[in-house]
Amino acid sequence: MAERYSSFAPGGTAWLLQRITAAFLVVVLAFHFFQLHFVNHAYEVTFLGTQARMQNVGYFLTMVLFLIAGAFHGVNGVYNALVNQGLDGTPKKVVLAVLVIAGGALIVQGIYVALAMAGWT
Amino acid sequence: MSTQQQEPETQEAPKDPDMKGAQSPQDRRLAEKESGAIDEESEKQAELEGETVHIKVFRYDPEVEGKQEPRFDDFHVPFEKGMTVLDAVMYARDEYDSSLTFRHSCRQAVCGSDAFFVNGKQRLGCKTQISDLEQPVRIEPLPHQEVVKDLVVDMSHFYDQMHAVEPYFQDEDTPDVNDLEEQRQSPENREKIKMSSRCIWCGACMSSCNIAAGDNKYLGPAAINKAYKFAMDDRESEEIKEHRLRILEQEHGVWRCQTQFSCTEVCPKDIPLTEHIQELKREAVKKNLKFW
Amino acid sequence: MYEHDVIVVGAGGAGLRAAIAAHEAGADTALVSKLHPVRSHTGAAEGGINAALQEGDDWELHAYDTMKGSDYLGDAPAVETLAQDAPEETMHLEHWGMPFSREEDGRVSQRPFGGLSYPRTTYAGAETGHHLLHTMYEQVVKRGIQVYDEWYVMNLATTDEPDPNDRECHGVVAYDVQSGNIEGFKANQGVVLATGGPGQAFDHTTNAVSCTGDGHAMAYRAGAPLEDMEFIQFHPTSLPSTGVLISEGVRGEGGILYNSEGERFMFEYGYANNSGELASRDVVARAELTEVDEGRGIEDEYVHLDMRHLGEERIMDRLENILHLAEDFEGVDGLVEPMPVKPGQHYAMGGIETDENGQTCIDGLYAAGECACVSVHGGNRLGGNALPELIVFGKRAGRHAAGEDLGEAEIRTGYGDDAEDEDDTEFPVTPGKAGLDEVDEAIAADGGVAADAEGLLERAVERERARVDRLLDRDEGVQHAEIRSKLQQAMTDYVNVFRTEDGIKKALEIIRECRQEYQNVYVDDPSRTFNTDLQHTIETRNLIDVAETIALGALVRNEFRGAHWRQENQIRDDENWLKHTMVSWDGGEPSVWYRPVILEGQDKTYEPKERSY
Amino acid sequence: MSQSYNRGLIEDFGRWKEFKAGMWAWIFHKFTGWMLIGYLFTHIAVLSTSIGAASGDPAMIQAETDVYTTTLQGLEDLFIIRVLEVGLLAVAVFHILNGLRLLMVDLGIGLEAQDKSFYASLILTGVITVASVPTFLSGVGI
Ligand SMILES: Cc1cc2nc3c(=O)[nH]c(=O)nc-3n(C[C@H](O)[C@H](O)[C@H](O)COP(=O)(O)OP(=O)(O)OC[C@H]3O[C@@H](n4cnc5c(N)ncnc54)[C@H](O)[C@@H]3O)c2cc1C
Ligand code: HEM
Ligand code: SF4
Ligand code: F3S
Ligand code: FES
Repeated sequence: MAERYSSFAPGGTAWLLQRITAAFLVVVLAFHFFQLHFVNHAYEVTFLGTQARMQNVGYFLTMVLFLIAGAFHGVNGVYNALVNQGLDGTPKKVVLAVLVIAGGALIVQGIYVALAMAGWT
Repeated sequence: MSTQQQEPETQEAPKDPDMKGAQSPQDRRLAEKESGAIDEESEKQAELEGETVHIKVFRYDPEVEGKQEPRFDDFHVPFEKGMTVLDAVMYARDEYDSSLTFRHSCRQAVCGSDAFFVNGKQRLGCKTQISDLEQPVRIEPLPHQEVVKDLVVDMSHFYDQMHAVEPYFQDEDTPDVNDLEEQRQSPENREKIKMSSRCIWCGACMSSCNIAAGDNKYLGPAAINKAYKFAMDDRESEEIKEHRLRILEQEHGVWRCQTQFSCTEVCPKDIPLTEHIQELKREAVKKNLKFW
Repeated sequence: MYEHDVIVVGAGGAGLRAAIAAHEAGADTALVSKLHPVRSHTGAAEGGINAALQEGDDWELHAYDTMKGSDYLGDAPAVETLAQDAPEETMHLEHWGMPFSREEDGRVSQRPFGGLSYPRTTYAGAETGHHLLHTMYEQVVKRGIQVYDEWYVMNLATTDEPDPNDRECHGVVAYDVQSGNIEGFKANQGVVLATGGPGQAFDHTTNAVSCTGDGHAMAYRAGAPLEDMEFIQFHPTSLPSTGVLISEGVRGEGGILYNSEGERFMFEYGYANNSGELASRDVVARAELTEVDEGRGIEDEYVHLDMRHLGEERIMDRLENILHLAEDFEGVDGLVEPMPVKPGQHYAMGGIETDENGQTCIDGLYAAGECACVSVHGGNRLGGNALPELIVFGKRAGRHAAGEDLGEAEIRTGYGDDAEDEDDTEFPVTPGKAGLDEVDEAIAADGGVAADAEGLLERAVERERARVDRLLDRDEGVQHAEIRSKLQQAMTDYVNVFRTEDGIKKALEIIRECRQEYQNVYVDDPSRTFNTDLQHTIETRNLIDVAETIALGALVRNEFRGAHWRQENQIRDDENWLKHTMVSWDGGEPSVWYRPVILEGQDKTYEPKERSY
Repeated sequence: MSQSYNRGLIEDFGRWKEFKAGMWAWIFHKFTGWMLIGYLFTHIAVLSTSIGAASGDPAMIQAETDVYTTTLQGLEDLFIIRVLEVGLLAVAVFHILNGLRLLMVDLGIGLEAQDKSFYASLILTGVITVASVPTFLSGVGI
């Protein structure tokens, strides 16, 4: 008999967040690409230009949210993919921990970078 | 007039195709009548030419030396109009190799025993016309299940998953049967669960789902569909519906589905499995949002 | 060895219902089935369940219709029990969640069916049997009833007193198909056989490959008589290559039958000048075969059922599933070409003789469903009357086996003082045992009644193990497929819709040959793992026994009643034939005898009337 | 049952020729998703040079010779990086389009057209990618 699972592992929240971040990412990612490849060509990017953009609070916040959403979406996606392939037991816990730490580090480092760009450090 | 004068037609495939023309009372009679019908002529022609279908069947038996190493056996089966994949393997078994093993029973797509992997797709043997397939027709047991022997796979995991969703009416609070009172259900609600109720437990969907293959705990499309049938049935009370959603929304429930659509693609009963799974995900999310 | 209070053999509609009932009565119950329950052939039933549910209808009308349909060969107490209990049992199914089709007000739908005076066929789409089977299996899961699926029951463990009425059944011997292990199942209170129909005795049938009459043969050899076996219903429209049923709905909507000359033969040759294609099943089936015999069949085999003139819209609306069936199983597109059809064996009215409580003459042995004959269908079953039989008598058998008191049965079982021996008919060959086969041999070596149930079972297990060893060890001889197809061909040629004395005798001769050949049968597949070759070989033996009883019954009954037509005497002969045909194995020397039909019901007697519609 | 035979997952992907639209969509989405998260990590790593730039000499920033600017422009000068960028665009566009398709599927919209919408995502991805090649390759110093 397959085990009767406890009802206390909804999993639905992560699923829903994955969709919500996705919806958010579509917009921001498109904007981001457009901004840095078409409006400003990537090869023309300079610290000055970056700083100018970052100092706009709206842009700064968008980018930070972009980062958080992307990090969650990506890391959660990877985690799901592994669980789908049957990751279970201790390895699963370890992977989860590693991914959470990696994701967290990414976000922290990213915010730090953004602050540096804006010159607010 | 009785049937008694009729000679029993030989079941065996004639070795020499011309023999059949000489033997069969039908051909004799057809010739006598000189019926000009063209299609009859050409059909007879096809028969005379001894058209055969080439099938390659997966063989494995843990006990028999020579079959312990899985292999494919080739059979050439005389073709007949309307022949299904199941007919072909049955013919091969009865005429060439009686140890060829597979499950089958109803021959009409209701018992769900004969889901095989035919030319790379999960199909019901009895529901697949062999003339629709490219030759040689490769017939294998369902992927992602352990092979017991030849085309027979171990279905116990599938059954476990089916049972895990508590697939039975739970309401005890029904009208008294002695009053011959039924629980009312609107035709619309019955229509809503109609497709989901057609599942014949063939396991084709489970076998086609890559996620179910990787994650043994994943309930899988068939079991989720079974749960859908109950969760959507208005005859059960709200509490029970919630209980059902709670089973479905655990980690290895509906969330594991990655909308691969393979299940929907192969289901011989045309059940819109992916759609049902998605609807349950939304239901579960809605229920959780209510809590917040 | 496994041990339970009640062992139910077979998990189709009848078996599942029996198991639920026995479980509810407090017995430790187990289902043993060669197929997983949801694979049982009950799932193929389409039409519906007859039950007098609505106001304006009542059970007495249902009983009356059933009696008339049976051509007055049904036993009134059984027929009335069926009609009385069907409504409640149908409601049980509804309460268990069966998805019946619904009316606007939310009540279950009922539709008209052939031979019914009121539209009382309760249905769930065109897949009533599927839903019935699955709903009951769900209840079995809910109750946690033990299911041994893919266990093939090979024989019964019955004591061997000289008089079958004194014998007791203590269990069954079964083999686990997956591993090949042979084990005993001890039944402390009773064994219920619910093994379904014997359709595979015929070459062309709407029945599943698993419908091999195992229960019939096991009970028969244990001493329970088989009743009214000659009554076999043939369905006029089944697909030639597979036997898949094309429902009567096509003709109901206006489908037309043509022969190879393109003639609408039902009218042109006067088979049924009034109702044409809509005449009753047996009439249409006979007409089709006459056409083929007279050279007007297509490919010398079948006729055409044409529905193209109904138009795509109407077909898609009402007969869509027929299109799929023709396409999937025959490769024919019903919209652009006519569909080939021919008569196919469909249902066996007869079976293991039981009373209204499902009990046979052997103590502790019960039977229910298509394998049993309480005698509700008599000479002809009405459409929609088999499914209620499963749930009504399945339940009764289960309860009684679990020790509930259902009152004294009115129907008698076993050879007794009301029996009349058959001694007029001469058999062309001796029926029954051909030489010593291993089973009988072992019984002979047994030397009398076993001391206790356990010892009895153990010996039965040993016997079956020896039998299997011998089948597997032998390296040459004939294979069962050859014998089986010869048998099926003979039955379809000679004991089909048309029956003549000479033909039936020919069939008996061929059956005899099959029996003799079976002495040399061997199983080519040496493996113990999932050896279907072995299983089918054992089944073929059962088919031979069952086919023989069908032919014997057909030979002695020289009249035309219900589904049984005899060339020599094409009228119903109430004077001589208001009686059941019984065949007893008698230790390998079958004897035929008769028992009068009970036409006295609770408070009325059913007077035989012309069966005309 | 003494033994049974397990064909494993490898055989599964050996059958890629038989995969249907939904399966390809799944594989591509997975692949692109992993590419994107991988890129996100590298991207932040590269951008981290801005920390050095910000704490360095403001004059270099003005002269556009700070470590951030030089790193980025140095990278952009490499042809291979430009090609990789086009690849990244393709990956991102596909992930977005198919992601939208998946979101629709989640909402239960257009499930019958799931295969067509996958093909549409593929084609659109191709078109967008090709169309943006000139922009991406402009100014590369080969
Ligand atoms: C195509 C078709 C349509 C029909 N439509 C209708 C209809 O509309 N209405 C109606 O009332 N009736 C209909 N009938 C008739 C009715 O469906 C059957 O009579 C009925 O389902 C038989 O049920 P059962 O439980 O007796 O046997 P089955 O459902 O055949 O079950 C037999 C069980 O016994 C088991 N078994 C057999 N032998 C062994 C063994 N040796 N060891 C262990 N297990 C064994 C099998 O595994 C199976 O589980 C139809 C029949 C057919 C073929
Ligand atoms: C920074 C950008 C993005 C990154 C790093 C990213 C990364 C990922 C990763 C790693 C996965 C898991 C894939 C798997 O292995 O199954 C995933 C899944 C997903 N992505 Fe993205 N993605 C990004 C942008 C987007 C965008 C813009 C969308 C737009 C709609 C999107 C929609 C989805 C969806 C719907 C899934 C879930 C698939 C599922 O669980 O069924 N993603 N993403
Ligand atoms: S859902 Fe379809 S494919 Fe899956 S088990 Fe049921 S009938 Fe078979
Ligand atoms: S194939 Fe599997 S991933 Fe979902 S859509 Fe079907 S269950
Ligand atoms: S044999 Fe029953 S589903 Fe194919």
